[in-house]
This record gives sequence, C-alpha cells and structure tokens, in this order.
Amino acid sequence: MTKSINEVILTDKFRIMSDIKFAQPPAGVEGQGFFATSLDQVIGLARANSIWPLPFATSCCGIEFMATMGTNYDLARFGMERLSFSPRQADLLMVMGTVAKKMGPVLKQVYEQMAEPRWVLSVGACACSGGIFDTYSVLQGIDKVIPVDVYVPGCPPRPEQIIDGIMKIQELVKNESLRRRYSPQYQELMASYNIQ
Amino acid sequence: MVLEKTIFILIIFSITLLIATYLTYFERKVAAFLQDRLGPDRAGPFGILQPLADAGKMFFKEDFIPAESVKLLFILGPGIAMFTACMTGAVIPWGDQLQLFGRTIDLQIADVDIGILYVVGFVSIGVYGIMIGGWSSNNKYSLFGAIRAGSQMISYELAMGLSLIAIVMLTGSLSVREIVEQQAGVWNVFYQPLGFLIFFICALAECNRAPFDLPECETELIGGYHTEYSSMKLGFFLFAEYINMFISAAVIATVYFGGYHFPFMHSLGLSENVVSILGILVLFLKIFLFIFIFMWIRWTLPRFRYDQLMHLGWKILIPLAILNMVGTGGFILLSTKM
Amino acid sequence: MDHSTLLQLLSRQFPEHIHILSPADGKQMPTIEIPREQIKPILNFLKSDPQISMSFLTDLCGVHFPDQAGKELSVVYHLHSFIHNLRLRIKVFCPIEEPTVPSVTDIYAAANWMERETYDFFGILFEGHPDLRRILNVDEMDYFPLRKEYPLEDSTRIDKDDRYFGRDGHEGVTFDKRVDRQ
Amino acid sequence: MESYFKSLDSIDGELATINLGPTHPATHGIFQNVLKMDSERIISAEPTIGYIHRAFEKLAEKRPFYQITPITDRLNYCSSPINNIGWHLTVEKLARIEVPKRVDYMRVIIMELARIADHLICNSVIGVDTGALTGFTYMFQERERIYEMYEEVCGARLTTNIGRIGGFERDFSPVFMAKLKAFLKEFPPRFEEFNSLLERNRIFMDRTIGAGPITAERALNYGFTGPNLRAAGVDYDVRVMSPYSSYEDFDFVIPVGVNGDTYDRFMVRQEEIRQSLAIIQAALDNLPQGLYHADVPSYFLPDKEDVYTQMEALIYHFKIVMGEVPIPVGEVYHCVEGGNGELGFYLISDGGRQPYRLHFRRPCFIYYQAYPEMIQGSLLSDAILTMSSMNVIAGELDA
Amino acid sequence: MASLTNRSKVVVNKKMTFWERLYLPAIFGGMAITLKHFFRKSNTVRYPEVKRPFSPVYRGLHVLKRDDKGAERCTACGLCAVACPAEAITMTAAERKKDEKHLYREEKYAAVYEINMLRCIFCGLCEEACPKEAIFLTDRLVPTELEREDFIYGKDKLVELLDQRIDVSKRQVKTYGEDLKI
Repeated sequence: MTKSINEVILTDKFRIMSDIKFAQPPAGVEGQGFFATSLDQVIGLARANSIWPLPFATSCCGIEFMATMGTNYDLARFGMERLSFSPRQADLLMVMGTVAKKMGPVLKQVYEQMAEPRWVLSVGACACSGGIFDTYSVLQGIDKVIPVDVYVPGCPPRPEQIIDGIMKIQELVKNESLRRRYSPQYQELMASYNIQ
Repeated sequence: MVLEKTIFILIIFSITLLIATYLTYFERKVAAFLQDRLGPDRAGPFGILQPLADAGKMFFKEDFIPAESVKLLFILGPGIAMFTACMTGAVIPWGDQLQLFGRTIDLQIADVDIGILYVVGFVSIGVYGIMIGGWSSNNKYSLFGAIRAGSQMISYELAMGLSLIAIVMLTGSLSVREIVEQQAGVWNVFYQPLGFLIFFICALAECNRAPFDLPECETELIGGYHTEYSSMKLGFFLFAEYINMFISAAVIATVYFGGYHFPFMHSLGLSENVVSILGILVLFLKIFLFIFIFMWIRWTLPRFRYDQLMHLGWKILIPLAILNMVGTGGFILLSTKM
Repeated sequence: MDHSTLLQLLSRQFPEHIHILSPADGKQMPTIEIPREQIKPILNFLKSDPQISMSFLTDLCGVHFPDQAGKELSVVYHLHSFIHNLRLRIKVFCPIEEPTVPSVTDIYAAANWMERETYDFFGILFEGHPDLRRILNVDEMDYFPLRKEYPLEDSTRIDKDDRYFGRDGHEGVTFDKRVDRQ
Repeated sequence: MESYFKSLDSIDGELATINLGPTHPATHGIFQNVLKMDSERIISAEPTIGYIHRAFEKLAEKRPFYQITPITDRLNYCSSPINNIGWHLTVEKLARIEVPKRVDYMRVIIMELARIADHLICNSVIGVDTGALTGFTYMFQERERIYEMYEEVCGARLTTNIGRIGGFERDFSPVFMAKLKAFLKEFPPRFEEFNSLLERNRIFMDRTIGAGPITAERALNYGFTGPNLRAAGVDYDVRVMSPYSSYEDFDFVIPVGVNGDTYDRFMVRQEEIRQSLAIIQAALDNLPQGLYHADVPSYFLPDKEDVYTQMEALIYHFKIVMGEVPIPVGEVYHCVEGGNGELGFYLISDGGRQPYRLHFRRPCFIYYQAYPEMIQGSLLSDAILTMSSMNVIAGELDA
Repeated sequence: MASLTNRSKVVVNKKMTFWERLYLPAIFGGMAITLKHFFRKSNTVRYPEVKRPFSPVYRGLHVLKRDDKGAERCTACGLCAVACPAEAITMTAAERKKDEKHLYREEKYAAVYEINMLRCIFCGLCEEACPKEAIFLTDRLVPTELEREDFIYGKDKLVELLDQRIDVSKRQVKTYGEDLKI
C-alpha cells in the first residue's frame, strides 16, 4: 500500500482541479426525450434526498461532524443519518480532517470501492488544502488524490457550513443527468486520477 | 374464489411492502424523537417521501458484485431473505370474516392446520439468505456476520419454539386462526406472561434487532453480512429486516394479544362487517405498538456481546422456556382434574 | 527525599559518569548528562533502588544540535518518581556519524514507541530495540525529517505567495503560476 | 464446488487475519490494527499509526511562540483549551511570568469545562460502541452548550485558540457567566440521566467489566497517565502532584478504579466529570476581581487604542507580532492534566523567535502501545470497547 | 500500589444486586428515560431556515474595515500576514496618489489583498496583529464553493461595502467592568 504513495504524489503533483469542470447536464434537446429528462429529474430528486454519507473522519472536523449528526443540527433532516461505513453503500464521501501522505492511498482505495454515483465533500482546511499543516507529511489537499465536488472551508467548519456544503451537493445531485457517469468528460476526469 | 384469494394475496403483499417501506421512515422518526431530534423533514412534508427517495436512489445505484465472490449465491442471498420474509405473512389472520357482495371472505391467505410450525419454519429459513449472502461476499467481516447470524438463529429458535409449545398445549391447536379464536375472552399473554417475554426476546433476536443486532453490528463489523452489498440487493436485505419486524410483531399480537380481538367487541351492537374492520384496525394498532417497542428498545439499550448472547439464549432462555412449558403442563393437568 | 539527595545518591553510585548540567532549583527539575553506555545501568538503578524508585518514564525524545561537534544528537529522558514526586531529566549525546544509543525498552515498556518515534524523526538507532521501524512516517521515507537541515514544508504546496514577505517558500512555484492557471 | 471453497482461502488454516482500520468506524480517529483471530478471539494485534501524522514538532520549530497556540489546538481536539493553556503555562514558566490569581481561576474554569467535554465524548462513545446511540445524542447537546461558552470567550467552538501568553484575550463576558451558571444548574440532572442509562445496566456491565484490563504495575510500566491510569488504581493526577494554575486551592477527590478494565475507565471518567463541576463551582464562587491578563507588556499585546496613541505600545505591538520578544534561553518541561493524562511540553529555547525544539508528551501516543497486550485473548467486541474507552485521539496520537 | 495522595476514592462497584442481575429493572429504567425524551420538545435548529445566534466575538469571514469617512484603513504593513500561522494572507502595497485621499486613510495601502480561505484556520491572530484596526473576523460564515479558485478572497470580497457596513464594535470590548459581578 505504501508503495504507491510516491506514485500518487508524483503523478498528481501539479494537477489542478480546475482543469476538469463539471459536465453540465445536457438539456432535453440532445436526443433525450421528455421521459428521460423527467426521469433524470425524479431520480435526481430522490438521490438528493437520500444521500448516505461515508464519514472519512480523521481528526478535528470529525468532531464537528458528530455535532452535525447530533441533536442540535440533526443531519437526519436531510435523510443522511444512515451512515454507511461500508464504501459500497455510500453515496457521499465526506473527508473530514487531515489526510497525511500515509493516508492518501487508503483514501483513494475507499473512493475506488464506492459504487457509482458517488460524490466527494471535502470538509475543513486540512482536507481541502492542507490548511495550517504545510508540512512534509501532509497531503496538500485531497484533490491531489481524488476528485472533489464541494469544498467546505473552516478549521473546523461550523456545522452550519457542513450543512451548506451538503446542500450544495444536493443541488449537484439534483441536476445531474443519469448518464453523466458514462460521459467522456467524466471518464476523462477519472482517468486523470488514475482511477480505473 | 381463486381470483378472490389472488386479490387478497396481492393486497396483503402490497400492504406488507408499503408498511415495510414506511417502517424505515417510522424508525428514523422514532429514533429522532427519542434523541430530541426531528428526523427526516426535508423530503416532502414532514419528510414522508423519505422512503421513496431511498428506494429511488437504491434502484439507480451501481449494482456491484465483488470480483472474488460467488456470483450466484451473492445474488441469491438477498433474494432468499426477501422471499422468506414475505412468505411468513401467509398464515396470519389479519381479521375475522368480511361479508362482501354476498360472500364471506376469510381475512387470511391460508388457514394452514400447522400454521405455527409454518411460521417457525419460514423464520428459520430466513437466516439462509443472510448466511449465503455473508459467506459469498468473500469478506471477513461479512463472514463473521453470517456466522453470528447462523448461530444466533439456532440458539434462539429453540427457546422460541419451546415457548410456542406452551401456547399449543394451552390451545390444543397448531392453527393460527384457532389460536386467535380461543382468545376471544382472555388473551394468551395473561396465561403465559413468561412465555410471552421469552417469545418477545427471541423475536428481537430473530429479527436481528438491537440488542441482538450482532450480525450487522455497525461498530464492530461495519455492516456485517451486507458489507459488500450495494444497490437494491442491499435494499432487499434492509427491507427483509423491516418485513421480519412487521411479521414478528404480527405474530406476537396474534399469538399472545388476541389478534384482531378487542375487549367488548361483540357487545357494542355493531354489524359484523364493522366489527371485522375494527378488528383489522385493532390488530394493526397492536402490531404498531410492538414495532414501536422494538424500536424503542433498539434506541435505548446497548447490545450484547457474542458469548453473552449465547449465554442468554442457552443458559437462561431455554431453561426458562422448558420451565414454562412444564409449568403450563402442570397447570393444564391440574385444571382438567378439577 | 528531595532533588539534592537524589543527585548525591546518584553521584555516589556512579561517581565518574554523572555530569550535572543544572542542579535542582525550586520548581525546575535537575538535569544530568551521562555517557550513552551508562544509560541502562543508571536507569536500572533509578528504577530498582527502593529509596528512589523512579518507576515512571515520563518522556523520551530526541534533539538535534548541528553545531555541537561530536554531540550532534541527543536523547532526553524525563523520569518521575511518584512516591517522592521527584522528576529528573537525563541527557545522552551521540555523534551524528554513529547515532547509536542503548535501548531502554526492557526497563520501561513505554520506551518502545517513543524510541521508534525518535528513530523516525532523528535516525537515532536504539541498540536492542525489539522492533525499530518508522512509526509515524511512511516506511519509504529516506531522511529523518526533524533534523535541522531538512525543510518543514511540503514541496507540493502551490497556493502560497512569498514575493512580499521573504518567507522561505518553495522553489520553482510562484504565485503567478496560480494566476496563470485560471 | 471447488471454486466455492477457494474463496475461503484467505482464512488460512485456523487463524484469520482481520484488518481493523484505518477507516473502520470504531477506530474513530485513524489507526490500523491487524488482528490475528481465532474465530472471534484475538490472538495477537499489530497496531500501525501515523495516518494523520502532521509534523507538529517540526512545525513548532518554524513558528513564533504565540503562533504555536493554534497548533496545540489540534493535538487533543476534544479538549483544545487544556492544550492551549498548557502551552501558555509552559512559556510563562520559561519566561518567568507571574499571572494574577484571577487568570488562574479563569483558566481553571475553562480547563475543567474542557475536561468535561472531553470525558463526555469519550464516555458517550463507549455507549455508541456498545450500541446505545441515544445517550450520545443527549450528551452532545451538553457539549454544544460548552461550545457556546467557548464561543463567548474566544469566538470558536472546537479549535479554540483560547487565551494568550500571560492571560486571556478578553475578560469573561456577562453572557458567558450567565451560560456557565445555567450549565452548572442544568447539566447535573441530565448527566445523571445519561449515567443511569448505562451505569447499572447489566448488559452494559457485562460488556465492559473485564474488557481490556491492565494492572497498575503494567500501566505504570507502559507510561499510562490520566483516567486510564487511575482506572487501574493509581491515584496519580498532575493537578494534585504538581499543581499549576492554582489547582492547589481546590479540594477534590481523585476517583480510582480497581483493575483497569473498560468499566473502571468509564466510571472514573464519570466521577471526574462530577469533580470538575465542583471545581468550576468553587472557582466561580471565589473568582477574584482584577485584570484578565498579566502585566507583561513584552508578551501580552497592548490595547488597540494604546497602539494608536502611544509610541511604546506600538513598538511592543510590532515586536510581539514579529516574534521578537526577549524569550530567555533555557529548557523547561511543563505538564498539565489533559483529558487523557499528563500532557507535557518539553521546550528548548535558544532565545530565538521560535522554539529550538518543542516536544509534546502526548499521553495517547504513550499508552496506546499497551493496546495489543490489553486485548490479547479477548473477543473482537471487547477490543473495540477497549479502544474507545482508552480514548485514543488521533490528533494526539500521531502529532 | 500505595496511595500517592490521600484524596483517592474507589468509585467502581462491580457487584450486581439480584435485581440488577435480572436485566429488566435497568432496561425499564432506561426505556422510561428515553420515552421521556420522546415527548420532550426537540432541540434541533432547522438550519438553513432558522439560524442559531452566534456570539459577537465569533471568528468567521474576515472584513477589511473602512473608517468613518469611507476610506480603507489597511496600510499594508504586513503584520497580519506575518502573524498568520497558515501563511494564507498575501498583499501588495502601493503608494497613495493625491486624488485617492478619500479612498485610503494612510499614505500606503494594499493594492492587492488576498486571503486563501481554504488555508485559513480562523484563529484570529491577524485581527490581533493589526495595528490599524483594519482587519476583523466577523460572525459571518465563508460559503462553500465548487472550485478551489473561488476561495481566494480578494479585496472585492473582503473590503466592506459603503452601504453595508459591518459592526464589529462588540468584539473590541475586552472588559465588562461592573457587569461581571456575580
């Protein structure tokens, strides 16, 4: 497992997330009939309201995630209290906390194990960019290893911000075509991370 | 007649599925309220579309089969779990008789003579789904879950069966409808409080509900037997659990709490049909009460450890159940002598 | 029992090896320096002597002094005697070319990971350690990061601008690059 | 049929190897244990740590003293104020700064709140790992109240960066005081409610009694401190043995356990929460009047108005921010009773802007190495309870 | 081991009474507690429709203040950037021209002022370091974004708008005087 770490760091060294923009869901004119687009919408709505998160909580932000799960903020309102620690069942990978270089390959493996469709929420300064830890052992942002959909800043973010991030993910999910996962852009994005 | 039965079966089947679907919502709401939370409230008003959202999502999730697994069994597992869960409902009398269009309709799919045996039998087949699924996943956590499920089922089936034998001795019949009919006056629970307690605990264990949820046990085995499952196959497993819970509650209500009987049902001066419909409602009320208790227990109690579970099953429940059976026998003997 | 009697006892037992760096002064704990070969006998004595009974190894860590020729690397032990509530700091030095210090894992089980950490950070080899591997960093790492000559920063950070502040940033990556990407 | 059995190959012979972590839900933080199992019984365990190694010590060598406070936040993030104040006390010890009694008492209040928060999370997580999630949600509401109090003092919830070298950044506000008093009144009954959910419940007792025990002798040899050592029966508490921040003014009981198993650890933490409440009450009752910081212009930032109007204040302000304060040369070890035990700071200063070397004595790191020994021969469920009851915090473990 | 202090108390009682051995009393007790909560009013805040009040000293999104006349206070001295442990602040100074007096209070000003919100840890040290009371953290939150680049906040997002002044007076209060009497 540790063998691949240099590989991960080197191949992804100067990758910049902005190279890959989100594929806009195609409008109904592109050959998809009315039925297909409204199915897209219905399923998008269903998915958006039933996002099962996989909490990849490594440090401080994990405690704020607990607060988000807890009574005062209640993630259950979004249909998200069913945590799935098994990556197969999860829809949303929430990376919370510092990801060290030792952890990078593990994170990537967890992402690879997730079943499509999958989204990634990067919570907190450490996961997004390395934060205060500009050190030899910390990955400077998880987007060097896996693609990230939404970034939540803060160290740690307040539960309000985590919920904001989740609602942004919901927006993405709602508007995503069922076929996006087969689109060339998506394949390209995966290929750029050496996934499959 | 066949058409009638088919329609009835379809109705029961869809009601079971609908209830199982909404039990997920019910469970989330109960958990939330017990924990001072709100629960799902953003999918539709009060979140009532939550189960539909879950189902819709799961249907369109990538269906994943691990490369190293035994594919046939991997697919068979959730199928068996779902199928057996749905089958158990066949012998439960959901109500008395209805007079419709000049016909008398029995509100029971099949009044099998050995109904109780049928229930016990099908419940025990249910574990095969879990075991096959867990084993074929080729994941050690799943395997642990499967092993735990198997041994737990075996241990608790015995006590469950023994406590049912006491009921059979009391009523002298294996037919579920017969058992219900005999409770028109006094419910069995008053004759068999200990038997009820044992049966209730065993029912919890058979449904893999906390405090006996060792086969899935999130903090130890991640997801237990369903760790490797995704998509609707996972849905089937989760669904089967809720159907099992519904059926267990129905069996408890039927065997110990008088089924569709309620006090003074015949002295209210209502027509037969109204009484029957009221009976159905009362039965469902009882079922939901038990489901609520199931959930209430789940969200209150810590779970057992594997060896303690075995200890409880073999060293406490089975002797108690035997004691209960012997006691019942003695009671019957004495009361008939007098 | 107080710090001065402790130091007296020690000096009497190991007259040639104890070098007192800072004596006991009120709240501060005394510091002694000993040759590295003596660390095991001295710790053994401190732990097993019924009068002292320093049965608790509070801390063990390394320090790098690049300017001290022949004594570049140091291992610092903090001991604590619960019964008398006495603390003692022991320093051991070794040259960077031959960074070996005897392991004390058989005296204090707690030293196991602390020695591994010290090895991981400074490359000090603890002789007799049962399992001297890196503990916090990846096994492939080919340097000892806490030595003073190695940089702190990760070379992949791309979002820092050092034009204005003269911070010791990363070579080759400038702020302008980030602007170009947009 | 052959291929069917082939899939069981991974279980070679009698022993199965199970990989617990790094992302297993019960590891909370991130560390890995490779367990050799004979069915459900653990034969041996091999822990691997370092998955969130963040190089605190190297980082601290590159930052001026006042910028290290935010770094210490992230050590044991369940009780960051203790780390912050511990660091300030270390620098004050090095620079020989005397702080007023009021600051001491304020610190005691904040640190004991942090201890309550820390123990609450540990004990409720023991509950979660036994399967009782509900107690956790009750106790997290109380944690939210503690967060709100932190927020009133320093402006953050979790990683507080509370206090400054020489005192606090601002005085306790009336809102804080009101919230604290409400907390002291309303928390105990809710806490006892949580306690009665678990304490005498036979399922919980059966689960925890005898799970992961350690003798006092082994615990000392392994460098245990804090509640885990006290659970083994040794009444070692830094607050009593080497008092700091006027802890000698407070009289409290040190709870100890019998044989260091999970139940002991749980009960010791429960009692410590009660003791902490008593300490807070005593500190609040006797809170002296006065300034919220020591009068040390070369360490404590002057008021903003003074910076405008007085040249001297402006110079001090620049010097402090640039990190050019006259820190003495020397070395100092200072320890506080953290949430998990003796949290030590070993600081070597060469008089420069940054510490020459700063080593954190992290209690988790030291006692977690006893874990394989503690779970040997026990069941998988016990191993998980032992882990959660040891309260291993990844941030503190990996540094 | 002998007691180190005379304050210790054994708090564990592992003997179960007969009733406790029966499981049921504790189970019913626990269920009674949870049922009580079932009927209690929920504590949940329906974010985003309802927002919890923040403390006035909350450390959230930064603001660059203007003075009473609307001129920017920042003089690009760079202290905030020096004080930032995450090295997230970058600025470029410029000389004020004659006709810009109404825009900038001091003779020097920040032509570019950027904070990388992904790096920022909201520790509040920049606010403390500022000698000109120009930068403050506020009780607003940094929004989440889809792209990394959106998190580099320039002056367009940081400087407060003239028609939407942000009140930071409460966070500047350090003592509360008589209010504090208990």
